[in-house]
Amino acid sequence: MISIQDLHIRLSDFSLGPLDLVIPESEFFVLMGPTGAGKTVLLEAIAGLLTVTRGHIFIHQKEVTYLPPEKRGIGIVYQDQALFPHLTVRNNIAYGLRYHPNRQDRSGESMDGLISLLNLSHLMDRFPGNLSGGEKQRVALARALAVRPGILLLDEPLSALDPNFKEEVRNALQTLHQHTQTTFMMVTHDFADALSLADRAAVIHNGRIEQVGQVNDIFQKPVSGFVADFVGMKNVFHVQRKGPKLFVGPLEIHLERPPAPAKAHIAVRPEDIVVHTDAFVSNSPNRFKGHVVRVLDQGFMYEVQIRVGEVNFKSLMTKPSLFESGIREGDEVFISIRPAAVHAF
Amino acid sequence: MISIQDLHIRLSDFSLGPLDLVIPESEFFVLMGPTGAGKTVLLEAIAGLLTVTRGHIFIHQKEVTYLPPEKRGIGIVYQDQALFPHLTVRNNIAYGLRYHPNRQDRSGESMDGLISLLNLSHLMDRFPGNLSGGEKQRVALARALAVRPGILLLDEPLSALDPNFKEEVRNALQTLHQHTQTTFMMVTHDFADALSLADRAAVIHNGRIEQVGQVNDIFQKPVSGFVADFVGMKNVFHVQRKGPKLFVGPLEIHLERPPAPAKAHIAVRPEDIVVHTDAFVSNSPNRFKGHVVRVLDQGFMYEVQIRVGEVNFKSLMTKPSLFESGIREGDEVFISIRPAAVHAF
Amino acid sequence: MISTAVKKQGPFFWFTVLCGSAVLAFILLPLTELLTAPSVGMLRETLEDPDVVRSIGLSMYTAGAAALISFLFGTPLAFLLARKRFRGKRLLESIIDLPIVIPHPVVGIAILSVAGKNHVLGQILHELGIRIMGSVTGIITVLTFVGLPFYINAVKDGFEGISPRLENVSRSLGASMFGTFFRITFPLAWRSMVIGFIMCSARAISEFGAVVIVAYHPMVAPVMIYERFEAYGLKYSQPVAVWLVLVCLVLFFVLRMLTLSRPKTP
Amino acid sequence: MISTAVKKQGPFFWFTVLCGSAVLAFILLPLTELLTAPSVGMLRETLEDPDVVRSIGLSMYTAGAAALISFLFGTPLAFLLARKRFRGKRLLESIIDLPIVIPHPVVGIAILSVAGKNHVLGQILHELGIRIMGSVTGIITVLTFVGLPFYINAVKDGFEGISPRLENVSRSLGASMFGTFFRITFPLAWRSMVIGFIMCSARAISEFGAVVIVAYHPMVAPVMIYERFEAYGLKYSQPVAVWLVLVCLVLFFVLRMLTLSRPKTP
Repeated sequence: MISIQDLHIRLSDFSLGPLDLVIPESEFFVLMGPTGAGKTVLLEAIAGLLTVTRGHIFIHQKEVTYLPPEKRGIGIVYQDQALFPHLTVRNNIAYGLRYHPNRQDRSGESMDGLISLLNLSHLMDRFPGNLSGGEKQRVALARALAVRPGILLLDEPLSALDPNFKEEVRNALQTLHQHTQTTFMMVTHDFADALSLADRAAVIHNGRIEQVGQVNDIFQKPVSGFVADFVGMKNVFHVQRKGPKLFVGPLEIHLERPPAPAKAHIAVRPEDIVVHTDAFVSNSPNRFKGHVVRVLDQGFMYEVQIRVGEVNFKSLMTKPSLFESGIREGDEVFISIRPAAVHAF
Repeated sequence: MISIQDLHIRLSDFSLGPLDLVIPESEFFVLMGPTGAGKTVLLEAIAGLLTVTRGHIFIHQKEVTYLPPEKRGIGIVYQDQALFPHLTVRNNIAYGLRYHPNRQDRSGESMDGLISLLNLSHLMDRFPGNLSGGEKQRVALARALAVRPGILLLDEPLSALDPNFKEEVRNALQTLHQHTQTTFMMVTHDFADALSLADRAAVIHNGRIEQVGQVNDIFQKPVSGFVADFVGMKNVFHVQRKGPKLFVGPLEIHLERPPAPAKAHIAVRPEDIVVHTDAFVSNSPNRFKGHVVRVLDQGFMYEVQIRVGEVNFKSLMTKPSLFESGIREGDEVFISIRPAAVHAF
Repeated sequence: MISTAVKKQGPFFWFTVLCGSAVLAFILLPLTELLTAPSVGMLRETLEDPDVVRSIGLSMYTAGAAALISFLFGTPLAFLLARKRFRGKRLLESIIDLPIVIPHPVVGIAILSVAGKNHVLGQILHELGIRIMGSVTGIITVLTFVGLPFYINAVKDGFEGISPRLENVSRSLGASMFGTFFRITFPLAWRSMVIGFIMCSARAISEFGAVVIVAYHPMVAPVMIYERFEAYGLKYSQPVAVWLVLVCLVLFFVLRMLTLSRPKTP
Repeated sequence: MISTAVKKQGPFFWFTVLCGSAVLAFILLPLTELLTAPSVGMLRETLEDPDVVRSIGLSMYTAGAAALISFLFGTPLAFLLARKRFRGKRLLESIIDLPIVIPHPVVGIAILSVAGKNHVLGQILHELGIRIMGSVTGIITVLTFVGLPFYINAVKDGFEGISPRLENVSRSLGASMFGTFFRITFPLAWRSMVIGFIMCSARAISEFGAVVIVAYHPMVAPVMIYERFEAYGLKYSQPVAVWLVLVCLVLFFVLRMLTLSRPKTP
């Protein structure tokens, strides 16, 4: 169990906190957030690699805030694996055992178990330089878990891997979490990883937690404009109420069900905003005429920004469909939004 | 006019050619291709900055293959602008004038015209360090065009710019091409730029030209698997004919119209492959049952790979729609492809 | 609460601090002792000795001349090394670094070996009336030999920091390579040339072993310090040493300032 | 057709090649002349002179000792500089570089200034029976002073090339910072330590001006070369110089090989 109370960390160019967080025993917890949000800082503070300015960190009810890293019993796995290049796989994995003599007898067993669980037995005498990305990451996992840490911290363990290795390591993580009592805390920016691995998650932004809860809830029911934006709802608007009606600027927006009075924002995913060139082919109550102010290349897709009066909408179109529709910047277009696609918060 | 005949360039780690290409007077020509295809090598060879191993380069019917760059009358604009940091904007733009004394009298005029065309008059006494990316690129264009070159080479002039500056520079390029007699040859990897600016284009791959022609033709009628893939058709298959029927492996594929007998490949865009979870909701003649072998995160989208027997299809799904459908790796799914979405070549 | 923020550093940290302090003391103690040993009166008096002023002047002049020669011949070579790839480049770079590792008196002996009358080059020099042994020419030759690698390496780094694209654009606008070098490369690299010039001068001004072989007279400052030490003892060599160290320290701090404030070329 | 492939290089290129050739000749001519001047017989004869062998041995011993001291005290300091950010770090780095710019005889004089009997430190050393003037201890002190910056800078670069994440992981697995240093950092940085050791030795072995002030006797090789030159002339100093240069060149080429084959730590 990890319990963080009123944590503050001040670095020369970044400050984190106040931050409170409780992660129960044996959970698989995911920390999401944009680059520079403080995800790695939080992880390194828990591991004891950074100086805490204020606040408390408890591991299994024991305060560890000012303990050196080697006394905390917390494993850490980095994105770049950080394998010891001068040691064989076997010696990498066994590295920590001499510091845990009371676990030595059991560890022999546990190490064999880990090695077969992670399918590493054929690699034991190789050096890290000759391993694939996925193999390296599996060795890093085995090394961290060989000393049976109470907590395992994972700093984007999947993001530097090639797609095929990514799958391999994701499966390994799933298996390991099922077979150990260790609490996993993983940093990621990939929704697919969070959805497939985690029980609960937190979204962190500017050193503070924006939302914490079940992964699905964060994805479907963002509590703030930032989280809505972070999970891909690019159209977030403040709404005015006039009686039962909702307005974004001068535009009346229809929802499937009227939202609770406390909700002052709506969000729409860009792929739910349909752009037409000719006329009103849609029968949605949310139909507006505007013009294209920008077409942004986003690799596989184009983001098309449409200005309707004072309101900017962002729509997502595939390259071929943009090309076939012939839409260019400056064109007059029509957009429609299904009421069911409008989320209030 | 640029005419390239049987061009070969051998560098220590790359070789280009044989390559033949003719670009008529005053055209706006675009060179597309993946990283490492040889786009910049070709540009630098035309400019005289690289040694040609074999072949000929003609500018306006005059052979320039072994002329030093300063004798070719070819302007070059780089992605990073390469402005002279120790000179003001004015001196950057006027840099080349002393080497073109016969154009000096007219150039005074022409420079003023360029400066007002590119809206640079308020920046003339600033140093490049204080300019925005878009301003820098406009200065680089003015500097290159001030000496009235016959040819202007542009090496990805838009790709390092922020989206808002990109638009500004794209507009400037359009205006400049209309107002000068100069032939523009631009390297880009952005289809939107190619479509909005160019008359004709070439796709280059491994130092050779794969396809050259009208931009629209390249996009809609790729002549090779590589080009099909490059313009976003991720499903390219060799087809077998059995009488009038077409087969990809064991799967019969229906097209809207039967293709010419010479065409041995078909291509389908990933967004045209629709994935269903439940059953055959589509009435397309191309309906197959398979299972998901991989889900790859691609930023805004997921690429879902579906294996049907021995055949792998790639479909593109938005993150929310993937999430809502609950599709995961290993699931059994159904795919359908409209006959109109199948291109033969 | 804030006081606990200073996390206790481990014993390893304090061990490194201890070693660091020892090194610091080892370097600073002799230097501060040297600088504080002579009285202000002695320092002033020393400056009134025309021999001292002449020797420090000669040191600065010969070191400057060595740096100037390095600038003239080393700049084009540094540009070649920064811009071209060719076979044997690493060997060439090794040869340029050779003077750094040759023991100092050996440098002097090696230079005298080619300047002697039983060597072709020595005969040519003799006929031209150029004397190496015991002449200012000889001092400058020796100082150039030891200082050249410092100039070339510094300026090569400077050229490598300038994008060749700037030169490409300049040539596409009609400038020849000479024109491009003087209008673009040189104005952007002058800072690294100044750095190289100072490094070369500093190395040259501190040289003793090579100079003393080639020319005991005319006397450069290090030779004079040595002579005073041999003839009159420590106390009489110190004031001259202080003045020479001050010259070197000024060079050194100008160099540090130039190095640290160095902007990146875009 | 292929012959035209060699594009004609412009005049600027040939100008840089010309300057480069001049520099190359300037460095190589004296050295080759030195190495080829003495006959093989003279070289063999010189090696049979016990004084020569003793002086070269002393040079290697004292330079090695200076490098060893630099290793012991410099390694922890280099680690501190590579891993910690603190106020005054740049000043500290400047102080470490100071010995490079101090004129060589001045280094000797500065060290004698603190070792003299009218300085507290000198009195302490005297009571401990440690003599600097004219002793091997003094030679080693002086050589450490001039060689230390080279060791520290090389090893600092080496430590900076090792990811601190490796040390973080080691500590998270239960190793103290001492244990981490000896099991992880040291095995990965040994190559840069060898490079630093060689650079420090090479600098120390070539020192003359500082040594000759502190200890004319016992005689290190550069002092012996100087003495032979002064007493018997160029011809008799050359064979000793050749042997010393050969020692330095071996060090230099080992260093080059280590530097060029240096692998990147992952």
